[in-house]
Amino acid sequence: MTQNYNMMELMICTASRYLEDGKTVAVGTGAPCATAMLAQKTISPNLVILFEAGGIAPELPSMPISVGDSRTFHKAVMAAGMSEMMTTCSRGIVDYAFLGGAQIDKFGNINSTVVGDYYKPKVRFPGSGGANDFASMCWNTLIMTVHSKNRFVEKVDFLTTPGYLTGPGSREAAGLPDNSGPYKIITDLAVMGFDDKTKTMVVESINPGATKEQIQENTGFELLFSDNLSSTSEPKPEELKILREEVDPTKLVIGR
Amino acid sequence: MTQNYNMMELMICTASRYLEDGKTVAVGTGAPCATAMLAQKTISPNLVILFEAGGIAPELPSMPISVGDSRTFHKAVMAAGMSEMMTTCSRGIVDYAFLGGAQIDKFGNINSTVVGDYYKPKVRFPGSGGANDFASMCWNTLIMTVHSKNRFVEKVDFLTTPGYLTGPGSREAAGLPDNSGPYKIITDLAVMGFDDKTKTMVVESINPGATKEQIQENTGFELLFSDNLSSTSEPKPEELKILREEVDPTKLVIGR
Amino acid sequence: MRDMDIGSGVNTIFMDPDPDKAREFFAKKSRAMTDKRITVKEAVENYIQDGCYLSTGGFGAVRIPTAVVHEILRAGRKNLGYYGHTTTHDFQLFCAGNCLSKVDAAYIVGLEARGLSPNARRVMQSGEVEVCEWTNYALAVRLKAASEGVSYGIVRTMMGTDTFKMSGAKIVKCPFTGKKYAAVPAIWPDVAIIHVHESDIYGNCRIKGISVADMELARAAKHVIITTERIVSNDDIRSDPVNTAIPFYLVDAVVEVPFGSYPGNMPYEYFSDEQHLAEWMRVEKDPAAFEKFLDKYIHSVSNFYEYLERCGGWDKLKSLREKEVLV
Amino acid sequence: MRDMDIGSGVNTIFMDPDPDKAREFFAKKSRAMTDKRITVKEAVENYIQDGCYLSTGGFGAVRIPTAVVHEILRAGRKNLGYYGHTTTHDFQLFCAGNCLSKVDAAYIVGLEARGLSPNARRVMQSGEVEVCEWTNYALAVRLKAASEGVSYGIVRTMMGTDTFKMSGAKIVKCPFTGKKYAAVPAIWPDVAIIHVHESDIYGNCRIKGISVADMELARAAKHVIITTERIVSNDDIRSDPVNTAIPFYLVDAVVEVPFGSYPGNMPYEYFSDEQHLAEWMRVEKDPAAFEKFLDKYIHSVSNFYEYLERCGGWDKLKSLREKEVLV
Repeated sequence: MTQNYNMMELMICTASRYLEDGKTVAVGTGAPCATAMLAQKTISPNLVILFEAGGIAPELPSMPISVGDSRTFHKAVMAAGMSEMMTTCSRGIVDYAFLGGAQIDKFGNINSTVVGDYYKPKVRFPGSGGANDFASMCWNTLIMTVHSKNRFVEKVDFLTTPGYLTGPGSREAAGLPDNSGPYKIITDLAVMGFDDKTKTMVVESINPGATKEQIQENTGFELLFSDNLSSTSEPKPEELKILREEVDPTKLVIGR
Repeated sequence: MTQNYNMMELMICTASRYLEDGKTVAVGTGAPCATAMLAQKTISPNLVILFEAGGIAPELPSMPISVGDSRTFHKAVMAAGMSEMMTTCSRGIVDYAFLGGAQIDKFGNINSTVVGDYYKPKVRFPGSGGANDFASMCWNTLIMTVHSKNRFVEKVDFLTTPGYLTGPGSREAAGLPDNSGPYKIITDLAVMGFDDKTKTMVVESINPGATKEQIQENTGFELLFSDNLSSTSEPKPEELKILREEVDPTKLVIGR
Repeated sequence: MRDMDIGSGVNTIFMDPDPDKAREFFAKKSRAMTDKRITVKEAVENYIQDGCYLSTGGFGAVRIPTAVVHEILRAGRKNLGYYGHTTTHDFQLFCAGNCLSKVDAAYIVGLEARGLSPNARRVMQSGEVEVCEWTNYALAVRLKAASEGVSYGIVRTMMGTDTFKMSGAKIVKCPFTGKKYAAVPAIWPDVAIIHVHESDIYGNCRIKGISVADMELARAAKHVIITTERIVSNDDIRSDPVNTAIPFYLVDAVVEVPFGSYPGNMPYEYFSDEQHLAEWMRVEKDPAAFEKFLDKYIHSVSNFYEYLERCGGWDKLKSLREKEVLV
Repeated sequence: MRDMDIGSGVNTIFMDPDPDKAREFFAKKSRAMTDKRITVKEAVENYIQDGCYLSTGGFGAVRIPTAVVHEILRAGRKNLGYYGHTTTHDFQLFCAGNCLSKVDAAYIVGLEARGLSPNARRVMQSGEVEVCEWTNYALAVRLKAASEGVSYGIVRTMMGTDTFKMSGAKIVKCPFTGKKYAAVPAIWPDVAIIHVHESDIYGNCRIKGISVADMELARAAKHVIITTERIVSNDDIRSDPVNTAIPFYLVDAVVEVPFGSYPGNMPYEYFSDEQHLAEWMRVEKDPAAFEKFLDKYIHSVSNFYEYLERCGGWDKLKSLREKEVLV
């Protein structure tokens, strides 16, 4: 099979279609930011982008390298602080949060703290940063990650950032806001949502060239497949053009 | 007896001497503000004046008419908000608060809410405003008021603003910050402090022309008199000159 | 009335402090950056119904949204709830229209250095308005809690007093230190009306000088009506993002009202009209004269400019501007 | 490790959250408006002792107080406590100096889009540094609580996760709604080091662009060391009081350090030096090379200007300035 795009480009173009116009999204650096920028330049011109350190609705001139660098509030409508941004999430004004992570389980719980034992870790990662805050307080969490068995695990070594925790009702029981939680997982193999009843991951669409078997093989727990299983659309030429020429011309993200 | 000053001038000049240089004071409009301005122009050039609505260390061009009017942050070092100012008090950075009130009891508790029954008041007054906040959170509360039996009462009809509540330890038991509370009461007859043991009002100095008997007669509860009872100094000519010419040339406060 | 062991104020909390209900509302509120300019009349018609809970920005007679309050009186709105931190002329206006049935009060009836409003006092002594007592800071923290999306905030004030007892606050203990605090419930007002210096057509606003509690208010209120001295371009806002006080997605309506804080003070623009405010206090003493006065200045005028004309027009405004800027 | 019923994180709170002890400290702190200019060396000597708890302003490698951190390494300070919300190059520096023994961590070891610091990771995996987990917002609220003079704040985050379990937070219930919150203890750091755009000699400061959590930090910290791109006059500050971020009475020391955030980004002034930051990551992989590198850029230089010289001097700085302002 020949394709004129790489996996990162596929993931970004796919993810961008889930960001509706006139909604708000909290993003970090890298792929999530590229995704939001692409959505703004395609289907969602009124998408409001927010950065954790305080940049609100900037006109991004290029990809930021830090969530707090000066690009994140370039021609912004407001240059505020972390508290402004986080309380905006807490009040229920932020529709989407965009995260990554080292491990993820079937409930969409994320680990970005340690792999191995907490006190004697094989690898220490940065920790939550603002990820736990976003996933707790924004309405819908989107996660972009490469699909592999050591990422999609039965049990995360450390539950840094909440998905649906232990299943239906457990977020609310823990004290997290009603009706919030993981929304879509976008990988190089598939797009997954969550089953309403069990709050576990369900494959909704399969990426071009991937198969059900391949997806399950690369997942460390048993996946559900949607009754309405579909095929992920390929990136459109104009999406790729904008992504390559306007969003990430230096290939900071898509070049990898 | 002839005197070249009125009672308001006496009270302001007296009170100004309690505001030490390099300290912070939260003031309202009227006499407290005039007092702080006089102190700045006499003994305390580095007195920092703060206004409840957010004005911090202004160079006051004239007496404000509202605690939020533009005079209160004229050439200020910061024009902030109410929260900035109140949290500064809460952190223990504000040394003095300056209040008035309709009634006051021997513990320095103040009423500025209602006279008469709460639900069928004879008179409804404004309520706490920021007075309770200041008297709760600043270190030392100063009170300026005219001395009369219906102001200095055994029991206030409504305890709007905390003095020493019911006596020693009761502020701390209620949850108010340690070692805060009423400091001096400056009236047209005397200056009163508070007895360390009982936390009740004690006359420390008697104003020119007043007598112990007159002070007690105009007070609705039994007063203590200090062992070191002294005479309040008369206003100095230079204090009066500054007060009349620079602080309140239009006689907004001292003319009354 | 004094009892050191009280753990709860006895008064009613007028508004539901449930953060999930507030989130449900905000989930549906549009975040689109659209032209929000409407008239004062439309703003009142669209957002302010009988029985709703209002808060006005500013402090004292400083940066108050007079035009909208006048229109509320003309529209005859009744049974409003009101948030009364140091509210002076705005509170006086609502009392003049008998608009209120519930007040969260920290400072009402008074006019700061100007004295007390005879009519506001009459209304508040009538027993017709339900009152819940607070302090200015407690009210600010109630808004702040709402702006943080949580159901309460804690303060080291009010405790031990009748102000606490006649409030809706509760005592809580710190889980780390055992210290006591007054917990105050979050408040999400139905509508905030805030007068600002500059706004673009989308509602990105600048406030010059002190912000009082308006940053918190704009974030807490379900609907926000902005009146502004001037409309500025979005490019202008984006050229200086650190000075934006209120971002557009909080705002429902933008109305350009030059001199909109008159007869109050607008920092850096014009001083308060002390003569007009003194006239208010004078006529309030005589109900018949007061009725005539209200008719002349509010009910018989069709908009805010006519009001400004009757108050002395450009000559008056020019003198107030000079009083403000030529300090 | 997951247990939905936990009411308390298991980790140590490094700093006492008692607000009355903090008040006692602040009661004695001078409020006098005096000339506070000293050198970087004096600032470290006077305010930063072994074992004290530090926090640096900014976020990521943006608006960081590099000069003071270098001096802390040169002075060989040890056993420091550190507040690690998204800290990147500053955290990397402290790890390079083996300065830390306790870290409140939300985001450490990482360098955002740049990757992870090999040496910081090595240090943090060694077990020699005690860690308490938090989130960025939880840490900001800990500072905010301190800045409000109360012993805790509440957030709707962390709950249900191992981040909560490995924190020092506790679950509390709202007395009005019964809703659960994570209560986080106030933190009054011993010293905050904040780099700003402009300060007068008294410490009245302006920050241009996002303020991150520095408003809260400056108010929470017992001592505040300011490094500033530029000293401006007090008249200048007073001509625009709405843009003051930090008032003088919070500040202990003011040091003028142009390009003081280098190799980090200073909004509106200069961009980060990505080459130099990439070199850090490269040499960190080889301990011997890293030692040489640290000697060249930190230990053998006597001040920040020498460091700037070794990093490319004016030509480098000019290019970073162009990169920032010619977007």
